[in-house]
Parts: sequence; C-alpha cells; structure tokens
Amino acid sequence: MKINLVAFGIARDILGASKTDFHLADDNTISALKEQLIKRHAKFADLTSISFAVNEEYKEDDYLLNDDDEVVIIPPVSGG
Amino acid sequence: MKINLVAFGIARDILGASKTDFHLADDNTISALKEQLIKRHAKFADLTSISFAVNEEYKEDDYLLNDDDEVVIIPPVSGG
Amino acid sequence: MIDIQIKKSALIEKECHDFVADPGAGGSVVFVGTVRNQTKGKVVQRLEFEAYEPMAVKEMQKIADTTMERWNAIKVSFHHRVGVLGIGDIAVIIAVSTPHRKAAFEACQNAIDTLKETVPIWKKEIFEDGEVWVAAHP
Amino acid sequence: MIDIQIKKSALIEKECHDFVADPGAGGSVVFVGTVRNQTKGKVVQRLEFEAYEPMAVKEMQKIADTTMERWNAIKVSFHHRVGVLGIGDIAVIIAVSTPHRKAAFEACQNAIDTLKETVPIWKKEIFEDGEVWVAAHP
Repeated sequence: MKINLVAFGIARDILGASKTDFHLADDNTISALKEQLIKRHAKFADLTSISFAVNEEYKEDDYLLNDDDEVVIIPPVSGG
Repeated sequence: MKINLVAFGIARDILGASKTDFHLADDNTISALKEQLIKRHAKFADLTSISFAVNEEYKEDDYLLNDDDEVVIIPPVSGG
Repeated sequence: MIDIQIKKSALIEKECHDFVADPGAGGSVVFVGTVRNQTKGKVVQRLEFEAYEPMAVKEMQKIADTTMERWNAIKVSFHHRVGVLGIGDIAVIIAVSTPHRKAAFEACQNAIDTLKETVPIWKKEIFEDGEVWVAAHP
Repeated sequence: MIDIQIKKSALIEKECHDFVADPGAGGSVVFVGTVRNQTKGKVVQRLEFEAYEPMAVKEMQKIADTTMERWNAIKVSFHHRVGVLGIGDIAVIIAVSTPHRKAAFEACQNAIDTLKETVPIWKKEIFEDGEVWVAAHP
C-alpha cells in the first residue's frame, strides 16, 4: 500500500522533502506508519510528539489508512 | 468648624451643588461628617456607599478633619 | 513605563497598544470597554461620564504601580473617557504587556476590576424615560 | 460572527478589534502576540512561521466555535501571520467580545492557549549561530 506523505516544519527537515510516497506493509494503522517512519528516519523518535492528519483532521493511532491517502505529519506545533 | 465640601455624580445632585461650605460641630471625624450630611440630606442614606477624600486620597471614618479642609464626597464609583 | 490619560475626545485602541508594545514582551492584552445598547433590558440612549480628575489619575497610578510590580509588567496604558458617550463608544482601554502572556491576562483583568472599584469616575445612563447614576443605589 | 485569517502581510490590531466591536458587547479583550527579542537569554534575529493552512483554519474554526458557544461570545477574530517576522512584529491576534467582560478574558485566554496546542502552525527561531524549530524537542 502506498500513501502520500506531506511534512511541515521539522518533519520536512527530517524527511528531506515536503511530499513523498511512502510504502506501508500489511499493517495500515497510523501507529504502524509512525513506527516505520521512525525506523527509516531515527530523528523522528527525538521529537516531543508526532501526530498525523488525514483530510485536515487529526487521526488517532488506530485509524486505518487507505491506499493513496494523503497523510500529513504534524510535528509539535508552535504557533501563536 | 467649617469645611469645603465638593460633590460629584449623584452626591452633587443630592447636595444641590458641586461645592458648598459645611459647618461641623465638635466632632470633626469623617464619620461625624457623614452622619450630619445624612441628617441634612436624607437621600445620602439610600446610597450603596459613601466615601470621602481629602487631598485626593480616600480617608477612613476616624480621620480628623481640619478647619477649611476641602472634603470630596465620593458616591459609589462606576467608571470603566 | 506607565501611560495614564483621562480624555474628553474619542479613545483610540491603537494608541494604547502602541504604547505597551515592546521587544521584550511576549504578548499584550488589551481590554476595551464600550457603551452597551441596553442595561437590564432597558434601551440606553447615551452615557455621561464624569471624573474627579486629579484623584482618578492618582488611583489609576496606584493600579498601574501594582500591575508593574505584582505582574512584572513591561508597560501599561490606561485611557478613560469622560463626557457624553454614544452606544459603541469606547469608555475605557486597559493595555498591559508582560514577558509571558499569562501574566498579561491576569494583570489586565485585575486592573479593570480594580479601576471599577476604586477610581472616582461616575457614569449616568440616559434612557428615553429618565436617567440613573450607575451603581449608586443597592 | 467569526473572522479567521492566516496572512502573509502585517497583522493590524485595529482590524480585529473593529470586527468584534458590537453595540451589545460590554467589553472586548484582545491578545496580541509579538516576536520577542530573546528566548532563554539567546538573541533572536527573526522568526519564520509556516502553517498547514487549510487544517490550521479548520482548527481555528473549532476554537472559535467553542468561544462562541461556551462563553457566549458575540464576535471573535483570529488572525495569524506566516512568513518571516522581525522582532516586535505581531504573530497572532485574538479578539473576543462578550456581553460581560469576565467571559471575554476567559474566552480570549482559552483561545490563545488552545491555539498554541492544536493549530498546525510552526515557528523557527533564527539566532546568530543557528536555528531551531520551537517546541520540537523535549
């Protein structure tokens, strides 16, 4: 399964791109995505937190991703 | 003893003047002034509160007034 | 730095905010009090504010001093209007800047609460069928 | 009524205040967040803000809805800046008007606190000797 990863802020710096394809194995949950992301880019493990959004909404760890979903990595926010 | 009374807001309406001489008998405390004011103008008794200032400072009930002091009647404030 | 003014002309929020803006401030909180169109359901036509000016300035100065000391404010600006005000006109502006925002909220709220309790300024509400000195009677 | 904007140009406090001003309001509270000249003693040269705009607007809309419902706000205006900001520049403005002032303070403080927790906007502080994404690391 392939998703379209979008990254902002420090997540973009770690990923090295603001958009990229990302291949997921059998487990298509958000938590599996997070685990595989950290496996490929260890620096994600150093962040205070890491969240994900689909359709412009935060998604929980057990959310099931679909093929071709656009998934946005949300590193710790610091607006205001 | 004579003091110079100054009144603002509803106190001026009750007193019927913004400035007036006021004669005090033996007791020259603020509380005596208040008592005599109410005796002469019963409507002062209806106010939520009544305070007095001398030299632009609030004075307590036991403050001793001097001849010719300028004493300002402060009815309930409602600024802001 | 402290800016205290009692003005007969329209209050301008920008003046107060510009005064408190500071490169060391993480935020400023501005309270703007305006004339409401009704009180307890009665239609207000206009308000008249009067102040015992020298003492009002002194009492505002005390509040400003407390704001500076207790909340480590960087700058404060208090403007109060006097005279005849129409609906929507600004009666008071309280602006406070602090290094961190939480203090600015607390300090600004304390300042307007205290101002309404201690500063010798009075307002009269004028209705179609009469007028009343606000807060004068229980 | 709700006004939410993410802007590339300078924020203007008066716009937010004018939006929330209302004849039924007893007061409005405006929080203005500016760029500080230092963080933990280090001199900040400038900031860069970026937003995941559509989601940031959605999340701000949620905060605005809460402000309207929970604090009976009359009007709210949230403006957030993106791009490169210098010291003293306004990064965010939160303005809230309510019938009574206490609610305006609470609602405004809740709005800025929540914005800083949930809205996908990021800021990078640029120092003389490097740069850091704020809050990214514990």
